[in-house]
Amino acid sequence: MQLEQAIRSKKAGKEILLMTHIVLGYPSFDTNREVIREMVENGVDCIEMQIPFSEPMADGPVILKANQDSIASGTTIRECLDFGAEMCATYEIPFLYMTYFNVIFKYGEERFLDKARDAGIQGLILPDLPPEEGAPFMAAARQRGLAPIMIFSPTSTDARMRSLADFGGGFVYCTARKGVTGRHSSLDADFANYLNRCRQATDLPLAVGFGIQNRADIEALIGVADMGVVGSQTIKLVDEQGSAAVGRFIRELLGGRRSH
Amino acid sequence: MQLEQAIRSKKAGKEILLMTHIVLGYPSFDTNREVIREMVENGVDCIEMQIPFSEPMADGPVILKANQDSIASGTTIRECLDFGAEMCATYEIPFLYMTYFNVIFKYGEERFLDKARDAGIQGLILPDLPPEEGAPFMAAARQRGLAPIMIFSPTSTDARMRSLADFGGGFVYCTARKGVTGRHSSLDADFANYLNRCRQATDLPLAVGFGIQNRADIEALIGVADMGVVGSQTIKLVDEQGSAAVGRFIRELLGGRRSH
Amino acid sequence: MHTRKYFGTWGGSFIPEALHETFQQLDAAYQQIRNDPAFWEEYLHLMSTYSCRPTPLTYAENLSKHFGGAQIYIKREDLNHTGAHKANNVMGQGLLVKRMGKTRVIAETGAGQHGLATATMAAKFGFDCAVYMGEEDVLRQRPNVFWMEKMGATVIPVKDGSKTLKDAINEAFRDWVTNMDTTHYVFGTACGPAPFPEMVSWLQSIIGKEAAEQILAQHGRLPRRIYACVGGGSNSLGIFQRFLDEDETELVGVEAGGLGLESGLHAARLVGGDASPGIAQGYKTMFLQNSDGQMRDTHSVSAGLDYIGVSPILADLWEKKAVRFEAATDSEVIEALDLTMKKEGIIPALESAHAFVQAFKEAPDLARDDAVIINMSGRGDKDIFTIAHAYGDPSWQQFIISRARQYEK
Amino acid sequence: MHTRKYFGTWGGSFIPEALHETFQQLDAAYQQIRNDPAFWEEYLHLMSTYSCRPTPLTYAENLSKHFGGAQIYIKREDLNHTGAHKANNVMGQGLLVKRMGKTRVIAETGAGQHGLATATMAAKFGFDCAVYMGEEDVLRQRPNVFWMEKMGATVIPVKDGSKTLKDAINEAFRDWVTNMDTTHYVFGTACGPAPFPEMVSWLQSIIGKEAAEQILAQHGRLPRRIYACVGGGSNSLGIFQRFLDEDETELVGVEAGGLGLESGLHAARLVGGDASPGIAQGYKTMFLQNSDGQMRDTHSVSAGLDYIGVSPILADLWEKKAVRFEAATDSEVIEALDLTMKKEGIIPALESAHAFVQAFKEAPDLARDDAVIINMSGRGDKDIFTIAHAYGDPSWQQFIISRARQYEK
Ligand SMILES: Cc1ncc(COP(=O)(O)O)c(C=O)c1O
Ligand SMILES: Cc1ncc(COP(=O)(O)O)c(C=O)c1O
Repeated sequence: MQLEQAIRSKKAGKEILLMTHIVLGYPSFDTNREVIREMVENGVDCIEMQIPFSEPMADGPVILKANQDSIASGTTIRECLDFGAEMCATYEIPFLYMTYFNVIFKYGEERFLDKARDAGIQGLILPDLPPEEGAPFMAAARQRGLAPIMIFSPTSTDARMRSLADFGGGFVYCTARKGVTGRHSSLDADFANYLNRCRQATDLPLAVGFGIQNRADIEALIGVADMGVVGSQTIKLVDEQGSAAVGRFIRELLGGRRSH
Repeated sequence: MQLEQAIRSKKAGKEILLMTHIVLGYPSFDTNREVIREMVENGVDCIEMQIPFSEPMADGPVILKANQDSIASGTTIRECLDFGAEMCATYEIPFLYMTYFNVIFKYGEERFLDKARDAGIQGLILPDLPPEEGAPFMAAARQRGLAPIMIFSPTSTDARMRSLADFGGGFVYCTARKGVTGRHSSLDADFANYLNRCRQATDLPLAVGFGIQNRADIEALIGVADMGVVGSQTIKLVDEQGSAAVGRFIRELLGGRRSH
Repeated sequence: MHTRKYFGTWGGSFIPEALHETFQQLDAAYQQIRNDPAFWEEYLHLMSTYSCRPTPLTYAENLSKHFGGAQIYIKREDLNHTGAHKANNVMGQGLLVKRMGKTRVIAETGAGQHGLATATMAAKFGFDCAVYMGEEDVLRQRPNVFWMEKMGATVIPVKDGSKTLKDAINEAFRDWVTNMDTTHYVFGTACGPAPFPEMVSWLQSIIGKEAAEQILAQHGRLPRRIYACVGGGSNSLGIFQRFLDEDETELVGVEAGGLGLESGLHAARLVGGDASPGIAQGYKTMFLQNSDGQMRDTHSVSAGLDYIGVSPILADLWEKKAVRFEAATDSEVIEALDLTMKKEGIIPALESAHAFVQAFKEAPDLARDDAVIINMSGRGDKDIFTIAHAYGDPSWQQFIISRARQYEK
Repeated sequence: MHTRKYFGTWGGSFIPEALHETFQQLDAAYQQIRNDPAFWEEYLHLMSTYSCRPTPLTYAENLSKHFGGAQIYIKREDLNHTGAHKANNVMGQGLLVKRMGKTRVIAETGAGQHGLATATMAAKFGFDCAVYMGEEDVLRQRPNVFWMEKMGATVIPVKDGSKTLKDAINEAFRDWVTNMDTTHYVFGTACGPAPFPEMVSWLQSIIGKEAAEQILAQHGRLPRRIYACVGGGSNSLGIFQRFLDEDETELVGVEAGGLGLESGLHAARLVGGDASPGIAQGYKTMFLQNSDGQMRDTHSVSAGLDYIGVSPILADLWEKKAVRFEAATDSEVIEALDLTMKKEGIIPALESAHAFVQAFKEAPDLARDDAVIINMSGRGDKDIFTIAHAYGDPSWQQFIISRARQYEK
């Protein structure tokens, strides 16, 4: 699998990888462009681009608002797909789409997958598509070399994790806690135990997201996960200080490490 | 019976008698005094003085308001009884009390009757005391020479009229129509028929009230009734033009006839 | 059977002569329905298809535990169509009016509950309808006025006297005395001239009949006590009558204590010493009146208990000590309401909450295997304007203000 | 039996992984109660002692005569405790929560009816309770918010998206995904991820079971047609299910036509061509969405029908033509409401009035010996602010303004 290989080879030389998140069209595609440039130039390893949806049930207030503002300002799926293709053509790191299943369902599942593959997208994160509902779609994605990223939650049983892993590819997205995106997570003993369970359940690389906000959080992941995921925190930063502030934030998260 | 004799002997020389009505303490006892003087001097044959009650269920808007204003300005039953005594002592014509039964009940039935008799009052009009409820009280009144005035209504059957007459004294108060005081009555064929029924039912003199407002109404009563009763109309007149206007109004009602 | 006119020394029929025949006919019609088992069948059918009879008897498990004494049951008259026990009386009189062949009904109303029930009945039976309501009450109870009008009734604001319930009653009598040929006066409670006290109580007796069966089925024996609020007396008599001869059941009527019996600002006629025997509005009972026999202003947070008189039947039962009377103050009422909402998810009308107050006071001292029944005469959501106001709820105030802004433009 | 996840191609369970186990447990608990006859017994006991079940079936004699066709019967869900059919679902889920041993419930609410019912249930069962409600709706439906708070519930205004029902649902899911250990999400209608559509419909099926018995007793045979309004679909499925296999009975669901289907300002998902298949809020159905799959704003005079999706069970029945769907416009609704109040003394909720509209359109063309049933899902007096506003009633406006003056001081 393309994405899994990319992650593994990136990880080879590093303590931990970093995935960041943006909401497409928020506050504008121009800002998205600048933010992604800052991210890539400052060493981000992978980026998930969220195609906005009006009902993002798994997202917390920051990403929720970004989704809604983006839609309100007129963002279309076509623009998102075009933008995705542009980014894949511009940068070498893996790009993923994150969205809710209705966006794809309405666009046409096959049509969407073809477009994403042609653009060079490497994976899909769909928080409201469990394999019980999405198995055929996931298979169709894999056929095209698109990794369907599975999500583990602290509430997932061991058996459930193993079964999920069978459907997944690329890496597994482990949510650091229950709940939605945005709130800070405490990466305590329970968390360690949980990540241990994740590790037992799959050989895929493990990414950890939900409430990862600063270098200390990232450090806590070193040795137990392959990749940290920062979402809401970058959006807040850009809201407050503009895209120029992103570079320094990324450098901080990576503990000073510069781009390769 | 004192009152009946008085009525009969007054009626002897006249086409029709006139009874008027005032609400005690409204707008003040001083005005009551002036109004009564005007009435007596201009030929009124009989006056009913209403002791105000907070719930005058058989009275229309004009008298209702007079009752309530009188009470609001502090009128007491004691003042009413004193004033009644004063009038009886001042003028020769018969004075009656009109009120609702609770006023008497609360004051004490015997005590009230004694006071009224001592004052020289000749009759009582109590619209909410039918003989079914008031027979003993009526007997006690009669014993003291106070005439319990019975009320006939167009809805009273012949039998009912005859039975009522047995309890009554002085005269019978025939309401010109259904309803409450104040609204003008049309003294038509139905009315003639009704008064005829009243006449058949009793030998007592017949007074007709409720909505008698002008000389034409009084004229319509000549030959069929012994006495006309004017109530709300005088109150309205005093409200609008003061007590001085009463004399001329009474003269008009009596067709120019002067006091004897 | 014959109508009882007097109950002990209370009651009677102190009516203007113009209504004499009307009352004769009414009494005859009443005796006919009372002696005709088919009437009660028809009444039951109507109440079980148009309203929700039998109304449930709800076991208040949480309140019972909270007080740790008697098991508390609530008779749910709030679930009647239009939201109160008033429907029982009104629908029954509706059937009577149909039998009498009249085409128009009139009613007095204070809170608006009885007016709303009458307007509803008139719509259902196709009668014309006029409702007399004190001007003050029209202003305070606009939602009920709105619905009455929408049912096709004419609501007539009464501008005389204290502009409240008693004045509306006088005004309804004035209408009746004019229009008796076509019109029946649907008296709203167990007061007024005979046969109203007995007739209204009889129609309401359906409450107690059901409650007796229900408590036997649910609790296994009769209740130790029954609590009901007392305005005119119809809901309390409705539930009490069935239990009058039951030695094990004590009956407790709860009057409006307003700001406290000592304050003079209340509507308690049978507790406290402020009332005295009198005759008004066609009947003899204990009235809140001054020494001259003029009726006093009364006060209660609940419009439905805010009345000068009380059923002559209750005055008699009071005198005979067959019913015990208590009073609940406005603030006790709000407290009991609060607890009942939080513990049971039930919103009693402010009137009904008076009965809850007394039950809560006494429940702790009764045994665990005793049952008490509270008659919940109506639902409280009709009282939102009063209750939200009483709580001083700032969001409610903001809501009203912003609504008003919309209308002031 | 096992829970049906899909109904034709509709339904499913599109939920975040964090809720996977929660739904497994819920489904197991649901299957347990569904297969345990004692549960239904307990449910019936609760509904007949705490609410007013069976609710009456009222023969609307005047309306029937007025239209001169079918005999019109009204199923009176308005007489439930809290005033709507919502109680059936909520009390049933309350019993389920008790069995699951959870201690907290959450709910979404639009009009406030389901929130009020849930707050009531939580008070009764002693659960903590949070109700999510769009900020717009909090402002519009202040009376319901007030009562929920008084029952002890926390009402949380949702400030995202269109600030209405669908956003409240999202927010409730966000709460659940965090607090699933202690918390059950009491979904308010027959939508959402499995097992909700089936479970809610099953709990509501009590309506149709009663209605079938009642119409046979009163009319002698099954109805020709049954009309129910369709928001999420719970009241319609509640009455329809029992009749799905009855050839003589046609089932008619009525959606919110708003300002007219052509106007685009409506909430019709199964009539008109504005909706398309989609997946949101955890399930697949016909949604009002744009070509990118973004949900559209909807419009209806009745908050309870103003929703983007519809029960997957109804989508299936629509596709199979087992239920016919129609739409009623806001102005038709007000007209039907008016007529029903005047003719029968009954005040349907604005939601329910949609069903009345369609029945009134069709009744004249049916035979005199046909019966139709209208499911009156709730009572309209909760809607006074909306209805009085819709009528432009000047006295109401004056009332609100004078109340506001009192508060502005
Ligand atoms: C809900 C409710 N309860 C009680 C009463 C008091 O009346 P009664 O004593 O006749 O039951 C009223 C009167 O309006 C009422 O609306
Ligand atoms: C009275 C009433 N009827 C109908 C509905 C619509 O919901 P459903 O289609 O689930 O019955 C609602 C929803 O709030 C409601 O309150």
